[in-house]
Amino acid sequence: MLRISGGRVYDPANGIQGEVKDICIADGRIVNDVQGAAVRTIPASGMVVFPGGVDVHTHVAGAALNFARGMTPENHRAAAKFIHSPLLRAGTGGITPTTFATGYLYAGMGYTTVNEAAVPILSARHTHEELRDTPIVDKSSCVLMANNEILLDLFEEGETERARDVLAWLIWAAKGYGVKAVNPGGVAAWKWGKDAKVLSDPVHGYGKVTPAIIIAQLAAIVDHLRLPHPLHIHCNNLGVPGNVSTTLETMRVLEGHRAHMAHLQFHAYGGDDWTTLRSEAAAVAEYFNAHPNLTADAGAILFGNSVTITADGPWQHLLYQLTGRKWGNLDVENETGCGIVPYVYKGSNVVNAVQWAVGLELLLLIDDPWRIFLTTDHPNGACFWRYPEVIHLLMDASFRRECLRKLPSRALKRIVLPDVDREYTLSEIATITSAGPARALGMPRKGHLGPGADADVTIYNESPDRGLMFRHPRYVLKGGEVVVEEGDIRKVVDGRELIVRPAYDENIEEYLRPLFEQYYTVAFENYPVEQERLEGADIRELG
Amino acid sequence: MGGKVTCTLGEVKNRADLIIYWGGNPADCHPLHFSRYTLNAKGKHVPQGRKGRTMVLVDVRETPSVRFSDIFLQVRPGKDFEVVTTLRALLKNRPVDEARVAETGLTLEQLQNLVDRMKNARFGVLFFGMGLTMTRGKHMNSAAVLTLVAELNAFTKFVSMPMRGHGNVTGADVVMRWTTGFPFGVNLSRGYPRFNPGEFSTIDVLVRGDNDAALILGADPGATMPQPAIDHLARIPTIVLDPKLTHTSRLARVHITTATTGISAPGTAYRMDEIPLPLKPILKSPYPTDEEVIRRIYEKVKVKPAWSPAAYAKVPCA
Amino acid sequence: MPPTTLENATCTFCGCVCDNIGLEADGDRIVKTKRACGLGEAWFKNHTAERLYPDALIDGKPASVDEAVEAAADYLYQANMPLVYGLSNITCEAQRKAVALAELVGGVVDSHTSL
Amino acid sequence: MITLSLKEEPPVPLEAEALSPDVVATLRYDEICALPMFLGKRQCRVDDHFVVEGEASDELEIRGDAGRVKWIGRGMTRGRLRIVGNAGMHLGAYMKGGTIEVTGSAGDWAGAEMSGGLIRIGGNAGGQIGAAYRGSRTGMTDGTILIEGSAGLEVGMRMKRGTIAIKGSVKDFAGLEMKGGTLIVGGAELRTGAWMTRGTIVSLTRIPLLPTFAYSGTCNPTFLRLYARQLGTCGFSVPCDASAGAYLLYTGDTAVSDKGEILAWQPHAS
Repeated sequence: MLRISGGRVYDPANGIQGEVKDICIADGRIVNDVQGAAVRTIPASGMVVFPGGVDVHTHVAGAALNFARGMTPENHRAAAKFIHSPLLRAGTGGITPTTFATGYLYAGMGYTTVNEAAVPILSARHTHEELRDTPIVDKSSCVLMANNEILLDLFEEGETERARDVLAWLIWAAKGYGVKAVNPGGVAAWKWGKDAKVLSDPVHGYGKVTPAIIIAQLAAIVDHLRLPHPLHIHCNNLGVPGNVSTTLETMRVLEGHRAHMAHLQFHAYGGDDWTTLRSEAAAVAEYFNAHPNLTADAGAILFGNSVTITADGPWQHLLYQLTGRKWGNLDVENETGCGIVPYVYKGSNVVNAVQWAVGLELLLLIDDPWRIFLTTDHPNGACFWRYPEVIHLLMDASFRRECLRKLPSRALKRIVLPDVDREYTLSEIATITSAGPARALGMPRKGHLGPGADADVTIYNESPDRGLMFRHPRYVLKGGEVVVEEGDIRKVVDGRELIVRPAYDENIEEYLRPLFEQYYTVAFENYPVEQERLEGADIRELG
Repeated sequence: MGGKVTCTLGEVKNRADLIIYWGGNPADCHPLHFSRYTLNAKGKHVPQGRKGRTMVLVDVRETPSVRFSDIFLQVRPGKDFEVVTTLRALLKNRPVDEARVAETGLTLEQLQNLVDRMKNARFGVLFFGMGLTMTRGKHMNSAAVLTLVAELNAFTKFVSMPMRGHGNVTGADVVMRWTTGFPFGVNLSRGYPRFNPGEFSTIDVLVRGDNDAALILGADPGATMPQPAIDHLARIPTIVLDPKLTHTSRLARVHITTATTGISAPGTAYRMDEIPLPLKPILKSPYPTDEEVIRRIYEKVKVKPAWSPAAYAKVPCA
Repeated sequence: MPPTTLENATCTFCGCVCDNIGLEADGDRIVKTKRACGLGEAWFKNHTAERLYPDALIDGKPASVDEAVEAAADYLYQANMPLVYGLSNITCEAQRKAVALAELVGGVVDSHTSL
Repeated sequence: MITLSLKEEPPVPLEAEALSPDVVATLRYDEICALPMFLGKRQCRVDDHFVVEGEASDELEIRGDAGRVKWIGRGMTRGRLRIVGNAGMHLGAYMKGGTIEVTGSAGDWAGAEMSGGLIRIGGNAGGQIGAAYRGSRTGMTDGTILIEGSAGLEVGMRMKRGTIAIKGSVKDFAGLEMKGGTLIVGGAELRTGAWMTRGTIVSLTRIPLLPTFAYSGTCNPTFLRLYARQLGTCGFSVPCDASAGAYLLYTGDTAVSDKGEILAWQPHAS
């Protein structure tokens, strides 16, 4: 039992905004009170208490990220070293940290739950193996569906109901949590070297199915199945100048459904080409503010090295041709693909400067912190361990202005950031890093400090230097255990996986089996991830 | 700078109309590759199977795979790198020296024809085997085909894939990448992973005599490695875990018999395209699994005083 | 012992890792394979669950697994630069533990890939 | 001057990046003795393996067969490092300035990713001299490496500037993916200049070439005369007398570029 005593508590989900208040913990959960001699007290007066961070969109495990690790030995050489000790596993940090380092880095920053945002079903077993080796944090994952050819074929034939059962079966086969749509139809077209750029045009190889149909159908199915997390969508035309029209059109298609717009920064550009690219964050924010069915994460970029990893194959080929650097591409039969290109964002580059501003603009112009969350689409825009830099930029307008002064003047004409004075409050930071993403993910025990919540708590020394404050939490508790103290990992616990079992008609297997034998190269029985593999998983059954 | 453009085998089955095998003999070494994944498989977009595909075989000698191919290109031993580099130039319509091309055993015309086929394929795939990766040039031969294939994507859809041998060698790559960041040849002596093929690759380590103990798992270097490497294994304490008494077991100080992977030991193995598959044992072995024995050794070492200083001294360095 | 059967078994002999193999076992041997190639069939049939070898050997003499584990741990612990090599014909679960062990004994870990 | 005499050949590689003039320049005798090194996984002290003499000097001499001692002179910026005997891998890697002289041979990766300074090797050298480490985009970016004997694979891989001169012959892939600078070799095995985009490789004998190099005539370039004069002072002779012969010029690698040059000396028939 444990009492965090005298800290200033920010628990936006429970309407607590900086009150001095004790937080009590028993059996890994938050409780109203604890009594007796066995209670350890963490004196937190003068400190700031947050619910543990929740990352709604990150890439930390699985075939694509592991592919990237193998491609970039030079990055690991330059990365922070994680040295083996009796407590810790060895590893490397940097842009694509090893699994153990990933757990240590997230926990070290006060994050206790992460959502791996792109899992192909065929290699989901691999993702779970890596998540098992990612310590401390709890983990959920989103399953890639918007280019699944069995689903697309059903949409083509108008078989909505069957598609619903197939999708539900697939989520459980992958032991996933949510549904992810990446470049709907575009990756399927990429299998022929094509893309899907217009939402209303049929996808290459199909007669009727358009990206718009895929988006609408998936969103409807996710709502129908009452999945805790809405459709998680990476829009078509990621990163392309002028893509704002596609993004707004996608949002219109989603009217009447819940949806989470992933890494919105990469989808809020105006202009006709790279030389005229400009921010359209204001237009996106205006639409978004008026549509409460949507949530989003920022996908902010920071200057420096990154590796772009996305299921968006065609975009990655373009980026390879633009950069002339390494290119990895991995197409997954019938389901999805992924591309990998190392990239350096430079402050002196006008395009990168605009991208940097767009991420911040979205975070500042979207007025409801419960609907926009802090991410960098790790490792695409920047590494997750750089989140404190973004927090600093959000909380400190004068620091932002200082950074803006370093940008090329041509970039300043294409952004609105210089005119934005908003500064985030601590309560708003707690919302965009924890309470909001937990609510959007539909995780009732995460992102708050009310009784019954998992005792995932982060305690900061308050400092006017917000970057420093958020980089080095004083304590981090995971499930009631003190895992980080004074910047050092003190205890390593196993995080658990959160998975969802939607209801479906068991007979769907009889429909799938013959298709499977025709299109796939693994046995139908060997396709689903075995439940025994996920020891200690938290399975939510949906009726 | 190259990279790697690949896919899972089902993509090949469903789409490939041009299949190139380079430096390998799948008919003998991967007997079901043709029927399950490539040439003879009926795929979603290649419903006619074999008739819808063209197969090119590039190798230094005639093997039983030749009769499966439509086109056989016999390259002189050790000239693969020259051929692939020439193809890269031809792809971009750049000049090459015809006489030096002929030294590869193939004519400029043959190579131009191959480039044209590759460019005009709807979906092409290049599988490369040990005949490419273990002959003169080694990793650069692999780099050459990977780069050629990446560059082909400016013209059409093209992928490549190594024809990995040994059962779960792919799994070893995958596991090492997520645990250490590097696919093989990882040195952990300084407490964190370091990678440098040539320095930390086994043959080099053994031949130079750089290690002073060895634990051999699921391999028999005593049967396959160069003699100086084997001599070194015999000199130092070598420990072998294997379902059988191997050549290496005979020169080892310690041998522990283990259950056979996938037959009497459960777990996971990765296919050559990095798809993980479950291993379901049918027999009950009287021996413990490798996993269990390694765990027991780990636990024995773990209770000994840590050899590593709690924090490594920061070595002063310029 | 009655025969036992297994469908969709996975063959780890070569990199194809075919996972549609039918197996039939009688006692401690696999007696029948379905859909396996010649190499796969030989692989399955040649690996029995019979006790053909001693549990362990130390310096060529039969020993218990406990003794051999102890000896292995001592050698690896004492070494300045141990090498953990192979990893190809073992499960991923064993590979994960092998990497952890290599880390614990401060050595080099490598697979057939480096050949 | 500080001298370190190796007591005996270490049983496994000894990693010794502390052995550089920058580090020892300001250290007292006992501090030098206590500098950390790693024998495999075990941390040890300099005086576990070396007899130390002298202190506080940026002239450092290492005596004995240090062929198993790695990372000597890593990143050094100044001073003089002399090795009387052999040196192990990564000698002078990431070096920025100063001088390294080895009387014997050096292992692989000598001068890898160096950006300045001079390395002289009296015997043979291993592979990857002045090269980029795996995955890095650029090898040496400046400085000079002179080798009296022969060298191994991938010499000058991805080098961008600077000079490597090798009296003897090199193995395959000399100047692999070279981006600039000058590589002079006595001779070479296969695939010299593979995938080079810029830079100059000079061979003092005819060498086999990839099909992707185009013959562009003969020449006696002026810049070589400058090199010849400079290298002559170090005992390296580079022929440049038009009356004695000419260089055959090849450009490539056409698989990636036509801006790289290979010059192969051909004496006039006498």
